[in-house]
Parts: sequence; C-alpha cells; structure tokens
Amino acid sequence: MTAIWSTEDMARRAAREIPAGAIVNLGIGIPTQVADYLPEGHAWLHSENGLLGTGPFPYEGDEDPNLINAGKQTVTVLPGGSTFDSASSFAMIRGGHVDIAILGAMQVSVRGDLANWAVPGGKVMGIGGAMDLAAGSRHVIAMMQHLTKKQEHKLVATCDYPLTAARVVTLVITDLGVFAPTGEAFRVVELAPGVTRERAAAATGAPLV
Amino acid sequence: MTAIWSTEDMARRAAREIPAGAIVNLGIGIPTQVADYLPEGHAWLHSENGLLGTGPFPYEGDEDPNLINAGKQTVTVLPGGSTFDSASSFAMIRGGHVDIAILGAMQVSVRGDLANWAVPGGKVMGIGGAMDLAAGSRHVIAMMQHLTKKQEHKLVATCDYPLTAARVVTLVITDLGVFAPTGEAFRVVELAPGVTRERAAAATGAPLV
Amino acid sequence: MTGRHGNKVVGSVAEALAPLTDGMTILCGGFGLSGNPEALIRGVIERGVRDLTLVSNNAGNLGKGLAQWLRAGILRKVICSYIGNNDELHTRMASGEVAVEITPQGTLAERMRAAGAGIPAFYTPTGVGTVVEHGKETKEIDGKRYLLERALPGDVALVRAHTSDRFGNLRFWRTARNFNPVMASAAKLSIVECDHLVNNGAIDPDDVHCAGIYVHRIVHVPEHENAFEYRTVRKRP
Amino acid sequence: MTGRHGNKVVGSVAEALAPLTDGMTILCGGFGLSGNPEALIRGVIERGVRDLTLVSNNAGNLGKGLAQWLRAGILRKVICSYIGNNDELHTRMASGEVAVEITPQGTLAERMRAAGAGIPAFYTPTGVGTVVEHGKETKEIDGKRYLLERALPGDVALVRAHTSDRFGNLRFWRTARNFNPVMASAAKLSIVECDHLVNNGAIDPDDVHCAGIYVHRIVHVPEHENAFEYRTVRKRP
Repeated sequence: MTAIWSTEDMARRAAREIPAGAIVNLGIGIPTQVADYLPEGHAWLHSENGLLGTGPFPYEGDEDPNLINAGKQTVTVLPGGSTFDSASSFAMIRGGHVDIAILGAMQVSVRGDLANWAVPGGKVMGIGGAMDLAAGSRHVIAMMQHLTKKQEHKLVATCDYPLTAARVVTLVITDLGVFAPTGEAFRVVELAPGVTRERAAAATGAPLV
Repeated sequence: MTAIWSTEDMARRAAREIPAGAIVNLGIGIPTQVADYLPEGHAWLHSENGLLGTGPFPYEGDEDPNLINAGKQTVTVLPGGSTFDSASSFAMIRGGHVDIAILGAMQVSVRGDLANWAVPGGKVMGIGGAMDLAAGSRHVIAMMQHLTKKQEHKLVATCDYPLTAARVVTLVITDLGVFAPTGEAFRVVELAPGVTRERAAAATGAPLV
Repeated sequence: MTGRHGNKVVGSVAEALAPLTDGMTILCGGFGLSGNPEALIRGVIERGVRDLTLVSNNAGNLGKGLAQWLRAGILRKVICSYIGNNDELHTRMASGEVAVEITPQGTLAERMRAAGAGIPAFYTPTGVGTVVEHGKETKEIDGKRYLLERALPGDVALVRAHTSDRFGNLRFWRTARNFNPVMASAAKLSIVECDHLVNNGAIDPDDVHCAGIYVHRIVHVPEHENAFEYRTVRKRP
Repeated sequence: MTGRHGNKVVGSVAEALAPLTDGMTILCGGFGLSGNPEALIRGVIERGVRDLTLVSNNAGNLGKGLAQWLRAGILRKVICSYIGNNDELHTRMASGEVAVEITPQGTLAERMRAAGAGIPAFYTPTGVGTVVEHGKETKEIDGKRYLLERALPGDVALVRAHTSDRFGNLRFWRTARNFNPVMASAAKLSIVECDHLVNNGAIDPDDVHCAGIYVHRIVHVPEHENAFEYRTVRKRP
C-alpha cells in the first residue's frame, strides 16, 4: 500500500481548514509545511516560544539566531507581529486564544484522544508544548501517515500510546484522506483520489462511517 | 492627651525604617508623607496601579492625568522607573518582591493583625490594594494615631474591626512612639519625646513590654 | 468556524458596540479616571443595553467615567475593589438598586488574568482570615493557608489604548495601562478605543504591550477628556 | 533587613556567581540555544558548585549551552519540557546519573510565573488524562476536570537580556525573551547577563520588558556566540 497523498498534498489539504483571520499554531514536522500553502496575510501563525505573526524563513544572510520558531528554525516576523515571554505565550494557548493547532500524531482514537509525544519503550523526546496546545486550542487537527511503517493502525478505537490529551482532535488528515472522530468511529470527510472506502477501512483500526 | 509626634514626625520616623535599596509601597494618607523624608535615590517607590520608581509631584503645568499613584494623585516617574499592568503589579506584591508596605491603620493587634479597610456599621470605602499589600509584602509597617478621636484604643489585644490581614504587622508607628507586636503584647521600640511609659500603657489596649 | 482576526477596525463607537446585549458582563479598563475608554463608556449608554454586570476597579468617581452608567440605571451588579467617594455607587448600593461585590484589587486582576490564561482557579494568600474568605475553599500548602479564587471572565472588555495597529497590537501610556491588557485577555469580545491608529509594522514586535490576539474590534477616537482626579503639583524651583 | 536594590552591577561573571552553593535549584533562561546566558552557564562550571537541580526548557543541545553542565557532571536533576536530540541528557537519564522530570512547557512556564506572583498552586487543563496527572490532585470545576500544579521557585535564576539599565530593567530581543523574564521573577537571586548596559533613564518606563524589581545582580557581557540550532533560509528572489 503506497501513500496516495504526499506530505505536500496533506499540507495543502490542511491549509484549506484554516479560515481567514485565524490564529494558528503549526507543530513540528509535516504541520510546519502547511504554512507554504497559506495565502499571504490569510492567517496569523503563533510560535509557542513567544512569537505571533511568524513569517517565512529569512533570506540567506538575514538569519538571526534569536528569531526562531518552536522547531528552533530561523524565521522572520511579519508586520503586525509581536514577541512575548513563554508564560504569556502559553497563556494564549491555554486560554483558548489559538483557534487551530495542527499537530503531528502517532495515534488518534475515535474519541479524539491524541498520542503524539512518546512511543512505549522508545526514547522519550519530551512533551514540549504539545500537551498545552492539544488541551488549550479551540480546534486540534492531527496530521500523520495512516499506517505505521510496520503497517500498524494509527487511527484506533483506543490509543495504547501515552496520551497527549483526551477528546481534543476534531479532524485527522492522513495520506489516505480526511477523517473526523465521532466518539465511536471515524467519519470519512474526504478520501484521497483513488482511495476506496474499503482500502481506508482496512487501514483504520476502528469503524469508518 | 495631645499628640506628641505630628504626622510629619511620624513620617520622618517611618522613613528611618527604610534601608537603602528597598522597594517600598506607601499607602494613602499619612504613609504618603514618608516619601518627603527619603533621600533622593534611597529607595524605590511602588504604586500598585502599575508604577515602580514613583517620583515627586510634577511641576505646575507638567501634570499628566495618565501618570498617577494609587491615591490617584498626579506624580512623576524617576529614571530607572517602569510601568506595567495591574496583574503584573500585584504579582510583584503577592510574590513578596515589595520589601516594605507602610499602611494606614484603624486597629493593630498584639498578633500583628491589621484592620484598615472598614469600620463596623460605617460606609464601606472598599479594599483596594490593602489586603494584597498586607498579605504579600515582606514587612508591613502600620501608621496611625494611637487613640481614636473618641479616645478608644487602636493598639489592641484582638481587633474587633474587619481584618485586612492576620499576623502581618511588624511595626506600629503612632503619635506616641514605635511599637512592635510580639504575639502577646506590644514591645516598646521607642517613645516620642516626653511620652512616659505609663502614658503609652494607658493608651494601649494590650500589655506593653 | 470563521477566524476572528480579519479586519477589526470599525468606523464608529456605535458599530463597535453593536454586539452588546442586555445582561452581559462587561470588563471596563481604567484605574480611577486614568486609562478609561471614555467614548465606549458613553456609547454603551446610547446603545441602550441594561442589566449589565460591570467589572471595574473603581466604577467611576466625581460623577465621571462609569458613574454615568450608574446614573443611567443600566447596572445590575458591580464587581470592584474600591468605592471611595464614588457617591453614585454608595447611594445605589445602599438602596439595593445595584449589588456590589468588593474584591481585593490584586485578586480582581489575577482572576481576570486567570480567565485569559485558561486557569479556572488559583490559590492566593490575599484575604485569608478576612471577610473575603467567606464561602470560599481554603487549603493548607506547605504549612500556610490559602484561599481558592475563581477565574473571572467577561462577555465584553472595553479597553483604552494609546496606540493600536490594525491587528490590535496595543501600547499604553504610563499608568493608563492598569487593568486594560488583562481585561482584553479575559473577554470573549474585546473592543479597543485607541487615541492613535497605525498600520501593522509601525509598532516593533518587541514593543507591543498587549498582543492583537486579545483584540477583536478597534475604534479610533482621537479626542479624550482625560480627567484629573487629584491634580497634585509642586512649585517650580 | 537591607534593601536588595542598591548597586547591582558587578565587574565579572565570577563575582556575579559568588553566592551559588552546592545543591541549589537554578532556573536558566533560553529556548533551545536562543536567549541563553552563555557566560553565566560557563561561569557556573568554573564556580565549581555541584548537585544542582536545573530548570530549563531544553537543557542544551548540540553539545552547547547547558549540555556543558551535563558533561561537567554537576547536575543531580533536570526539570525540562523537551529533550529531543540532546544526547548528553539522554545518556545520563538512561544511566540514572541525572533524574529527569518532564513537564509540559506551558505548565513549566506557569509554575514559575506562579512562584514569582505568590500563587502557591493553580488548576490547569494541561495534562489531564495523561501521565502528567500521576500523583497530582484533580478537581472538577464547572463540569471539567483540571490538575493542581504547584509553584516552582528557584534559588537562583540565570537570565540573558539584550539591554539592562543599572536598576536591572530589562529588554529582550525577539524570541530570545522566552523563559528569561518569568525565571527572573521566580528566583530568590536573579543574575542577569546583558549584551548592553545603559544608565537608568535610557529605557523609557513604558518599554521595560522585565522590571528591575526582579533583578539582583547584573554583569555586562558584550560578546556572545549566539549559536544557531537550525539555520533555515530561503533564496533571495
């Protein structure tokens, strides 16, 4: 089974979920690519290390080690942007002022539980801002490959990886399509071109509706 | 019985309790006068409405309605001063960063309980910043006349006025002298010139030691 | 879902206040008469809404500022820290026309900071052993007793800023800042009255006092009374 | 009692760090390698103190920053939010040489903000239903469950500022601000390493990011490495 949507396709699809004038936090990994598909001035990007109005990567020679995003990449700041300390930044997140967080995921359950910070028995990378973003943002969109490299399910009835937050994910975007946790199942919002419902169902560890 | 120390004398005496380099908040009324007896640059005055480094009243014509102290008087700001919002200002107070609060008082008990915001049955003026200052400052100095106009005790065994905070006052400065609550009594730190121990004891509603 | 951070600048106070309805909880910036959103305060009376709960440190004084709301009879309840000589409030509190909840000033500020920061409740030493403790949970932590205080969110915040850009990044002048930024963070809808309106980029990112994420409507009001409460001066030498 | 806000400017990193002793809890500013107090970090190793508890978002990376403390073996415990590819920390965590407490980043920041603000504990939604909940009190408030998190104070904070005046009013540059101001507020002794030292009055009162009330010692360090962690660029058009 090969991926039907590339990560670029997934990022382009995720960008369509962002209404004009939204405040958005993009997690490390695939979610970071979503920025490439947002029209200029469409939304405001929040970086939890203390930046709102994050702009594109700087031109060569303009990079500043003290102007970075949460992935520690050098970035720029747009007109209308602002900087602030970490407590203020997470006050924004926890207080529900970030409209959408788009986060990488390892597992998502039918209840909307999100697991994205630790593999059982694996090396612990840490939590970072993931739990705050998952618990505090108004909407959480998860992005991931539909199956693990070992072809294990990642859209599941119940997560067996350590949770990041419970009942928070409103939408999952994978290489096979777009799915919404309903509580007992995943509702098919959209399938990538050429993906049949049967194929998506076989790749999903919970009922598809 | 007439006052031996004037309010100016009391303010001068209170100023001596302030070490160089202290952060001090002066309450409304007599405590405000303490500023007149502090050498220039000796201490930093905090106004809970959001100002550190409060300076003297402005010269005529320089007054700014948006540069005021907590008593809503027009003031100035000294070099090295800073402004901040109310939550940040009370974070400083509650967090123990204000070294000394000098507050007007109605009653002080031997335990160091402070009553300064409401008279039983009287018009309620409100709490303002008094409870935060009393509970949060490292040291609380109370300033008041030793007796009420009706010659009632104000240094008492137990306050019968509504409390501002319990067990916080470290020193009381009155027109008769300086007194420290010990838990069971008031220790005489200093008497105003001409005030006998007997006279101070008669004017105090708890043992003097 | 639509984003709430598109075009925020509106052409009039009336347009800015259009979403207000009866019974709302309104957070209003200002300490005494300093940093008051003067035009928005007048506008709320013209808007004709009633039965409001007002959260404000002082609720006006000298007949000015929010004292106008008291005279207009549009308040059901006031949550404040200080009344002082605000006779409009004393009278209506005594008659029972307006319910008054007096809160320590720092607790008032922190309850709104908590509301804006997603903290539903916090422990504080302020008010322990006083009437403020009544009806509240207490807890001993490391041998000291604390009160549990709840977050205080608002439906609407009325905010006065010195300068706003079009995204709503705000700067305040001196002690006019006071409760304004914390109230902006604590309300579902934050309406800013600014003396100066500038384009995005005119305020350096490091110089923003209150980020536009907390602002939803902006009205530019160049003229203000900026009343003095106590004009204290010294002689020029 | 003596005031702690007299002359704060000291002549050397060694003098600034003289009060440190074994076993202290040190809060160290920085996010990744940005906004790190580089000279103070090196100075702590030269100071020769040991058995420290370090509170820092990342505890270094790429062998730089606080990774030097790990190599020097002066840490007993690390409280951080993210380890990532910090191999110095992974190795010592696995061997048991260093105890590691991983905390959500926002909770880490808020616990220190609480310590500085006199809030002994607060409720938060972050971590509910996860391993972070283990051993913590929970409470249902308005139908939603929250965790009780405790304030996290430090003995010493090491802070990097862009500009400091002589009272310790600080300004930061862009995202180098991060944990620096909140850590300054949370420690008994806050030591600032500034790129630029200016006289009082050079920073406008409205432009102070962190008030000098939170600063106790200042050392002027004009030269810094300011390492890049990931240098990402685009081509000029």
